[in-house]
Amino acid sequence: MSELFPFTLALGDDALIAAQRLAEWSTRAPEMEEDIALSNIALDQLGAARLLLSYAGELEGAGRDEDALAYLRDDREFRNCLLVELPNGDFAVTMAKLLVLSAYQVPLYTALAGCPDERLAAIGGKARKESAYHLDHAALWVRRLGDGTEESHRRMQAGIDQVWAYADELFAARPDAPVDPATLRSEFDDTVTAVLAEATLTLPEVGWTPAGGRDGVHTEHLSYLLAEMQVVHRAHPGARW
Amino acid sequence: MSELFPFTLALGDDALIAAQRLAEWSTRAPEMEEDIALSNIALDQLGAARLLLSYAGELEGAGRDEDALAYLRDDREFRNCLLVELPNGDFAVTMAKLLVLSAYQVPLYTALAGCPDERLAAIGGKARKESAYHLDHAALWVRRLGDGTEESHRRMQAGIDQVWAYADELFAARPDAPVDPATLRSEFDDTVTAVLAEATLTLPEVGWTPAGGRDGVHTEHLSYLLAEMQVVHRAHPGARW
Amino acid sequence: SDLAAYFAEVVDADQKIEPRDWMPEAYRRTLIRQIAQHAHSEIIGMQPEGNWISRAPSLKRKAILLAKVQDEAGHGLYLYAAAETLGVSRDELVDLLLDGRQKYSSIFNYPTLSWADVGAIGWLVDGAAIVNQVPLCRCSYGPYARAMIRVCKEESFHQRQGYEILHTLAHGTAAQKAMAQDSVDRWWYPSLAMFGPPDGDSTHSAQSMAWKIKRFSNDELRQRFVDMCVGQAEALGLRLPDPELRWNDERQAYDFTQPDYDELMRVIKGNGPCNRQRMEHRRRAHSEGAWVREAAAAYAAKRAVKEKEKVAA
Amino acid sequence: SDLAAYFAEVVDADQKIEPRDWMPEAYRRTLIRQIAQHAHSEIIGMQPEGNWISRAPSLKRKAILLAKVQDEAGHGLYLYAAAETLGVSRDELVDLLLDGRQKYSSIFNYPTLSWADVGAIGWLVDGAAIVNQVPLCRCSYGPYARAMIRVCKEESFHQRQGYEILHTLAHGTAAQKAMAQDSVDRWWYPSLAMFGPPDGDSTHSAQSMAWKIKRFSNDELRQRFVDMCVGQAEALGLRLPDPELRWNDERQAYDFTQPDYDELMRVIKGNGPCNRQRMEHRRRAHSEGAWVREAAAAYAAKRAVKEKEKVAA
Repeated sequence: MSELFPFTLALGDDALIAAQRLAEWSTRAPEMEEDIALSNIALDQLGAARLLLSYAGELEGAGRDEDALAYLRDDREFRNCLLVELPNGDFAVTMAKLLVLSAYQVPLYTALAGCPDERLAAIGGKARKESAYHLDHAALWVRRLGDGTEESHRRMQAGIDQVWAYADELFAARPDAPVDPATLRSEFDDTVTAVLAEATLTLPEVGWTPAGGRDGVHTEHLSYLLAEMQVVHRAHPGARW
Repeated sequence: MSELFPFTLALGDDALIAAQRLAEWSTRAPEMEEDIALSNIALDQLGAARLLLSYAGELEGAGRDEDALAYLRDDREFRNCLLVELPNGDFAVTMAKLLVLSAYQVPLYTALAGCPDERLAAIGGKARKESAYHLDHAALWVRRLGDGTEESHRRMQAGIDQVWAYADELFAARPDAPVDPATLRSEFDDTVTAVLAEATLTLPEVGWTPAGGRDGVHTEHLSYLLAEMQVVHRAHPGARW
Repeated sequence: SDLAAYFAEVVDADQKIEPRDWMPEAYRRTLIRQIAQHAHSEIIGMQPEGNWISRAPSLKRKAILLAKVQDEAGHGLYLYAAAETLGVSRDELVDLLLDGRQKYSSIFNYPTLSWADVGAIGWLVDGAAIVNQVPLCRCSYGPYARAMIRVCKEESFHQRQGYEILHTLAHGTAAQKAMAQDSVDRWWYPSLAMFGPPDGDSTHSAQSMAWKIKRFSNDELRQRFVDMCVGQAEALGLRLPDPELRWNDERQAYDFTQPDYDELMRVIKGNGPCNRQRMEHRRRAHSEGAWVREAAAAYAAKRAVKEKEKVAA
Repeated sequence: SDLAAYFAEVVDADQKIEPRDWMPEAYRRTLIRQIAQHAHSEIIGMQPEGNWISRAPSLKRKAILLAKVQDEAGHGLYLYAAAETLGVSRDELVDLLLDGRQKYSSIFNYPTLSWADVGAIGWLVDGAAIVNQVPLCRCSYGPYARAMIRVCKEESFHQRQGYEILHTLAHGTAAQKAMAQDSVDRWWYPSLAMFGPPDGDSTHSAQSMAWKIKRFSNDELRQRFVDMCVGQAEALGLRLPDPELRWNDERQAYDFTQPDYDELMRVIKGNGPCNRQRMEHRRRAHSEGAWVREAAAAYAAKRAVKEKEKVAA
């Protein structure tokens, strides 16, 4: 097993679980254009997940393809950050999650695009452009909601308050990885701080740092998500689709 | 396979799916006493389900026990009525569902208690007392909510409006069964009409008769319910618990 | 009048009527109703397939399905835009849908009960939609015709994907094949009913034919669909659930059992298995999104004021 | 005063103080806080196990679990009733919980991640609760002592059920055994922390001991719990995750690694993995149920008026 496996798997799981949550908005978004936009972002995350998990499977060298990794692991074997598995909540919570995720993925994929591993570099090169769009989209909505009506301001601030603590886990040091997430924190902070300021929102003080996703210790939400995601695949062992 | 199998299975599935939905209220009920009451009713339904499914397995003669029937069938193989699989909705919807279900189960189990098949008669004898309590409980809440506040009246009427059409399926004729549900309709109508009148509620005119549960053609809700209910059992084929 | 004569001339010559052109009020109303109903069908039609996105059994299928449902939202938007060229706003049309005063295709009032239903909807429902819509690409109203060209292109792509799903299932495990057959059994007659009541009972048809909005009768299109499906079903290795289905050498077409038109009428009147669920889902999404749309409007208004102030300063 | 002397005498004689008796205000306040916290723990403690009711892997286990969670609601009710004998209402106490001004046991701020966690909670968490609570059956305040007798009886039943679940898993498939071991690994130290900070850091203890509310120190109870678990773990065939665990012949007790008290303090302060989730769940159930409680009150008021009218007529 290559030493790149755990890192690649974690990134793939982030993207997969983010895609699954975003896709829950399909047919439910606040306006039709937004339904399309959220599906687009879900598709980008799913696309990145497929590339990363396929490559992770190769790095592992145990014959697992993207579907084996996506459908045949239990929650304790998933390595995604807790942020992406949190329930969608209202549209403000979803935009808060997307802001945090994409403000992390932009510098991550950008750095990855320059890493020595060619496959990861190629994935990073493709995904960073998509992430830049996700970030723009999330930032636009955070500004609109933060500086919209009284209700939207309240909800958007609550959304930020609810997810902010989950950002820390994203930047836990990983010195051996092709990109050490710890090195991305300041760019992330700058991005988010600027968006929140424009949106007339406040960065909450949290005082707790939920974590565990990278070690497979998740929230109670993930196993429900997986039960639904995996149910058909698992009901037909060995079938092709 | 005994000719009693489909009938017994249908009753067992009604009870099982009703139990699963009622148990969703655990830790979520409007007051603590009601949390206990709903768990009690769920436990009664689950108890009846276990007796009925165990007996159904014997009648089938294919070696399936209660767990094989509960955990290893897909939604197309379940024979419960649509009523019990509908989402809980708010507390008023749940009470409307429980009123309809128990006003059906009381005469059903009472008649069953006198049927020639000893096992079914014993199950009916036990379950009818429990169902009488469920009916009292549902009727009490329907009166309280119907004749409570303006909001509760509106919600309770909406709950009745939403579930009423699903009653018809319960009384579809089954002339070969130990109890033909069609013969129970008038007692059911009397019960419900009296409760609704006391509750200052109106019986809706519906004009549609959703059905299909007895043939395994369910709503889109059931497969989600089963995915969750069966996930652990199915992840460990052949395991004992 | 000159205008009416010009209108008739354009239609007769198989040319396009454009938004700026004069048109009879009844023509405009018919088109608005038809295009809106078509747009609503795309939006409501997202739900039955959307029901399986979270459970798609491979990541590739999940991506294809998500993109397909997204395409339907896109079709809805083109079609609302086409209707807007007739002087009605999308918001008005959406309200008509949510109030139950305009309909959508009845086919979407059936539940999707298995993954195979995603395949059956692609193959049969999109297949029937294409047979219905291809003639609309030559419809006399330009914006509608052009929207349909784009929609039909994507629909045939979707139909192929549905066919592929069924093909994989039909050639997979016994359980997969059974799942596929079960889907076809449930979707066949509702798909036949998509072409509407038999010609004898169809109301608006004659006028729509004269206006070249419609070009073939319901029964003609239904026959075309059946003839198309028979060979495809054989290739799939799946059985169409009609014991009367057989080639009629005289008619050079397949004889087949008509769908249950009483059922169709019940579903159109709002009493199909999922009418209430589909409408409630849409209404809830709309009402739960209200605060977001209001916020976007408030933000835009604030920005506009700031821009003005900047210009003034 | 005579009253204070009588109170001291009753406590010294190991007799019970009853609601009608005079008691020091601090005694009353201490008891209210402790009983309320205990009641809150039963109510919040329903959530981690309740999380697995819908997924219990056999119908028998589902029934047992549902009944257990129901018992916890029942314990909550007895305990609120015991607190009410001290002149505080349940509604006030529930508000104190929902506002975050009163605590509940920190153990319930850890997530349940597998079915085996239901077993581990029964064995370890209920086990620790029993060790804590058995002495409370002799507490100087009568209503609390009597409530605890009832609670302890049921808790030991629950503990046996948890042990049974783990036993079945530990003797099942390799995956089941791994699941069981993983649960024990996660729940062991949090269970040790249930006995509170080490005696040196414990604040209210001395006064509670004097009042015979508390009878043993945190560390004494923790040691008793460890000594009890070692043999049971062996019987289960599961490993307690402590490499330092060994019999100390001199102390006639097991040496063991202390839990992480900094973590305990973080969790008590509200920063455990699930504090926010547990509170939000409870607050939501409470607020979503408000209209129901209001309706019940309105209905009761109407009935009371009608009864009066009947009597008057």
